[in-house]
Amino acid sequence: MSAALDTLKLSSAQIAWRAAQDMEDGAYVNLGIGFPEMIAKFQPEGRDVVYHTENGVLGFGEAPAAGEEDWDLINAGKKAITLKPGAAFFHHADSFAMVRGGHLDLAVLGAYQVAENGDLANWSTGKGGVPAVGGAMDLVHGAKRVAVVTDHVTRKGEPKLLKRCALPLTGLGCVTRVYTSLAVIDVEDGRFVLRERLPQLSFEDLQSVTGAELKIHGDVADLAVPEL
Amino acid sequence: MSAALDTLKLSSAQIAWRAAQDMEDGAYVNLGIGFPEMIAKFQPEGRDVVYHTENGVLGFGEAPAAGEEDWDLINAGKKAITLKPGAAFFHHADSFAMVRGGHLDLAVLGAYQVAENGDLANWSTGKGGVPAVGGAMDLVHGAKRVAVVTDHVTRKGEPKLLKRCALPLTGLGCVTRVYTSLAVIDVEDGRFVLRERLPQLSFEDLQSVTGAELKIHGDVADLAVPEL
Amino acid sequence: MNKTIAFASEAVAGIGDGTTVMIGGFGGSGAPIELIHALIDAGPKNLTIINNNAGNGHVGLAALIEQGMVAKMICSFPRSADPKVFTDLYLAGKIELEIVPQGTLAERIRAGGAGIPAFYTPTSYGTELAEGKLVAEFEGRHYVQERWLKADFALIKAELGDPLGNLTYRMAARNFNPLMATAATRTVAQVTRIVAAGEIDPEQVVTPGIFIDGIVEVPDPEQEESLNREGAVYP
Amino acid sequence: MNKTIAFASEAVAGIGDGTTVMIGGFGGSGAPIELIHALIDAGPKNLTIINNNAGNGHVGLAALIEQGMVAKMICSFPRSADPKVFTDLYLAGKIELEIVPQGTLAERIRAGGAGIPAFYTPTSYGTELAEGKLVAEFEGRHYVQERWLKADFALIKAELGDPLGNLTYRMAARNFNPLMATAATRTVAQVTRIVAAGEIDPEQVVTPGIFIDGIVEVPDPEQEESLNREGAVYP
Repeated sequence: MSAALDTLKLSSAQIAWRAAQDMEDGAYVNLGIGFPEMIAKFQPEGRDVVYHTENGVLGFGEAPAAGEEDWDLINAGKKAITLKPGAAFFHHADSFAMVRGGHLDLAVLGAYQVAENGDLANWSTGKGGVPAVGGAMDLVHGAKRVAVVTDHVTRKGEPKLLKRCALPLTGLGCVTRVYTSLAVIDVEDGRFVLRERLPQLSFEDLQSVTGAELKIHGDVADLAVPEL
Repeated sequence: MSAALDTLKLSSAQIAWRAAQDMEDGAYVNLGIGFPEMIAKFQPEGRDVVYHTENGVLGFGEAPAAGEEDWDLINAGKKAITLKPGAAFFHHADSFAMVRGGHLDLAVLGAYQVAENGDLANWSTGKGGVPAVGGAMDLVHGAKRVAVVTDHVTRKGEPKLLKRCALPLTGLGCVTRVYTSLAVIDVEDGRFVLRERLPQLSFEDLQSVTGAELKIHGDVADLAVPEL
Repeated sequence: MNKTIAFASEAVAGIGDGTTVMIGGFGGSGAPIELIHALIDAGPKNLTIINNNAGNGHVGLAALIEQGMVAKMICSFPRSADPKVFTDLYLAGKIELEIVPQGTLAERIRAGGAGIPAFYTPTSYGTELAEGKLVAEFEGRHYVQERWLKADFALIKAELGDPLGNLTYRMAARNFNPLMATAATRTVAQVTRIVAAGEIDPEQVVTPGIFIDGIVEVPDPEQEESLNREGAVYP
Repeated sequence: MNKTIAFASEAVAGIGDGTTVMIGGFGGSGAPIELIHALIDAGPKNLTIINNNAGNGHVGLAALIEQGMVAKMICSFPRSADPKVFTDLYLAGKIELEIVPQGTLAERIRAGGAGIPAFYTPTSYGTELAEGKLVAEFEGRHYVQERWLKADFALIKAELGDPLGNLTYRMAARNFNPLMATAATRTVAQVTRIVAAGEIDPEQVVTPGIFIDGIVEVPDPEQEESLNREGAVYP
């Protein structure tokens, strides 16, 4: 199954593209450090999205050209950014007031594991080393929708979507939608509900690499993504 | 006693003058609405004091000339003020962070009653009517010193300094010094300690208009105040 | 993104009977008089109003109360130079009052906007305003537990606004306005001037647009204090 | 009133062994590198440092840790492009770590400055970072009780400062600096430029001088990121 999946599955860019299609015009969005940041590149035209970064900027734009960086103007991943017209700076307490206070429309995060009850594990592999949580535990609370972008399985081919997370949790019952390399899945009433799957992939094959039951309520659309 | 006291006692301006002498150079001070506001007039020369008002101004100065008022620039008593160089505006939560957070050196308030344990009653006569507390209950917490300026007795000649307050409390054990029309009294370890009294007034006469025992630790100085 | 609303009447259109509304200002400073008057024109009943005060004279908040539209006031200081409108209704038992210390009122509103459901404060400990509230001891001192305060609507006043909703405030008119902006389901600001996005220096934005749903330009806003000195009455 | 201090060495002189020090900045943005280096020169031991991170490369906070001066870090994210200094000491059991979610860290510091000994947050509920903490339910949701965080000293970085201690910040270098300024017994700021009292518009002051004990002018402050790209090592 694993080798077949590797040829079928969406690239990170394609997962990001799919997630970007759901960003509403006028939305306030926080994109987690790393892979989720890529979503901004695929923001559909004609939609005005305001990006928030935990370190105290609202309304930032793309990375500056190399050599043009100002290291007082960075995002939560500590990468240089630029400003769009109408940007604002604020301190960390105000920034997390936006997060916890329910003012963001969407937060998109990466994941080690997601459970069918919406639990998320994305901050610790539980293996020791140096723990580091950053803003992840804050971001999972407050945003109206908390989405995850992730490969459907680990590098070893093990399911990342599970009945219950085995790794240390970031938050309980917080995830509302998961965009994977194979499918789009909502978390509803403690169950995974399949919304879209790659058309080349049978439901049975998708279920076989998913660690919890996939429910079907209504139609399952094709997960259609352009070459990128 | 009462008639004699009336001729002896300090005026409000003189009480304010005496309280002003204790303001340290560089102090951050909040003066309560009404009578305490008068203290600013008597700020000793050469001492730099920064005045805080709860509605969000630090570093304000005297009232503007009549007709020069800007009604966006007022103090907690809703009177027009002016700014000194180096003033700052901030919102109410930041303003009370200064108050509760222990950043003020001194708050000076009026009082209905003060108890020897430092309890203060200054917000409600307990008689019904419309209750109104404002910032009083916040101001009694946090300032390094909480002083009271008051007549020594009520208009009816009854003591305002008592063993325990009878009126609804503003705060428990909060007052550190009381400037009255007859004396200067510290609250220490739950007792009134007399520091200064009008030289024309005997200790016994002062005690007779005070509702709790006046302790003497060390010297009692003359309460000497200029004509004003 | 354009949060501009053409008319004050449109800005308050969503405020129905029984709504909880935060109204910015400390006395007249920072009070959104024109939005309040538009609300009077709209005429919803049974409102709960959160403000530091309870109106002065017969304009703005006092006029709203005088129209019988307010069932309950949550405030710290329902007194003013001319508090007759509120006082009469209160003493007649026709308006409910929740009295909250001023710093606690500010912090409860901030908490509402910041997703903090409860916090501890030394303020009011041992007084009748703490009766019935949880008390806890931290490092030998007693504190009272207070709950967040939220509203369905906030009506605020600002100085500059841009189409994204970024705001600045004029002098001490800032007071409760930036806090209330964060704590309501829907916040509308009247601003003295609407400028283009980018005209407010990002370092000088006081309220970032994320907290704002609509802005209405009111170029020469009235001051409650000046109106009262003229003996004005609304409507 | 003049809070100006001539030398960074003088600004950090009060920081003795065993002191708890808040250091502003998010990574290198807003990090008071020159004050940190002055602290390294002064050489106190056994410090507890509160910062969002745990240093990067071999300058600033990383250099302070590398000198063995830090007994404990309180931070949210002890990782960076080059986290070797902290990582090695931590894995060798030679430095203690208290890991705090970033928003909780910010709010605990704000609470410390605002006289709020404890508050409830949804953050970390049900996770191992909430173990041993009080939990309470409000309106059917669970929250964790968090305590205020204070320090003996705060070292921060600002842009403009006046002799009264009023400060502004440059862009996203604001981050933790205004919060830490409020939560320490003594706060010293390095500023890029000292201006006369009144030159900062009162509406644009971000940190009012009441929170500030000393300011040191450092006209061309170093950026951690730039230093690390040059492979700089301090001292």
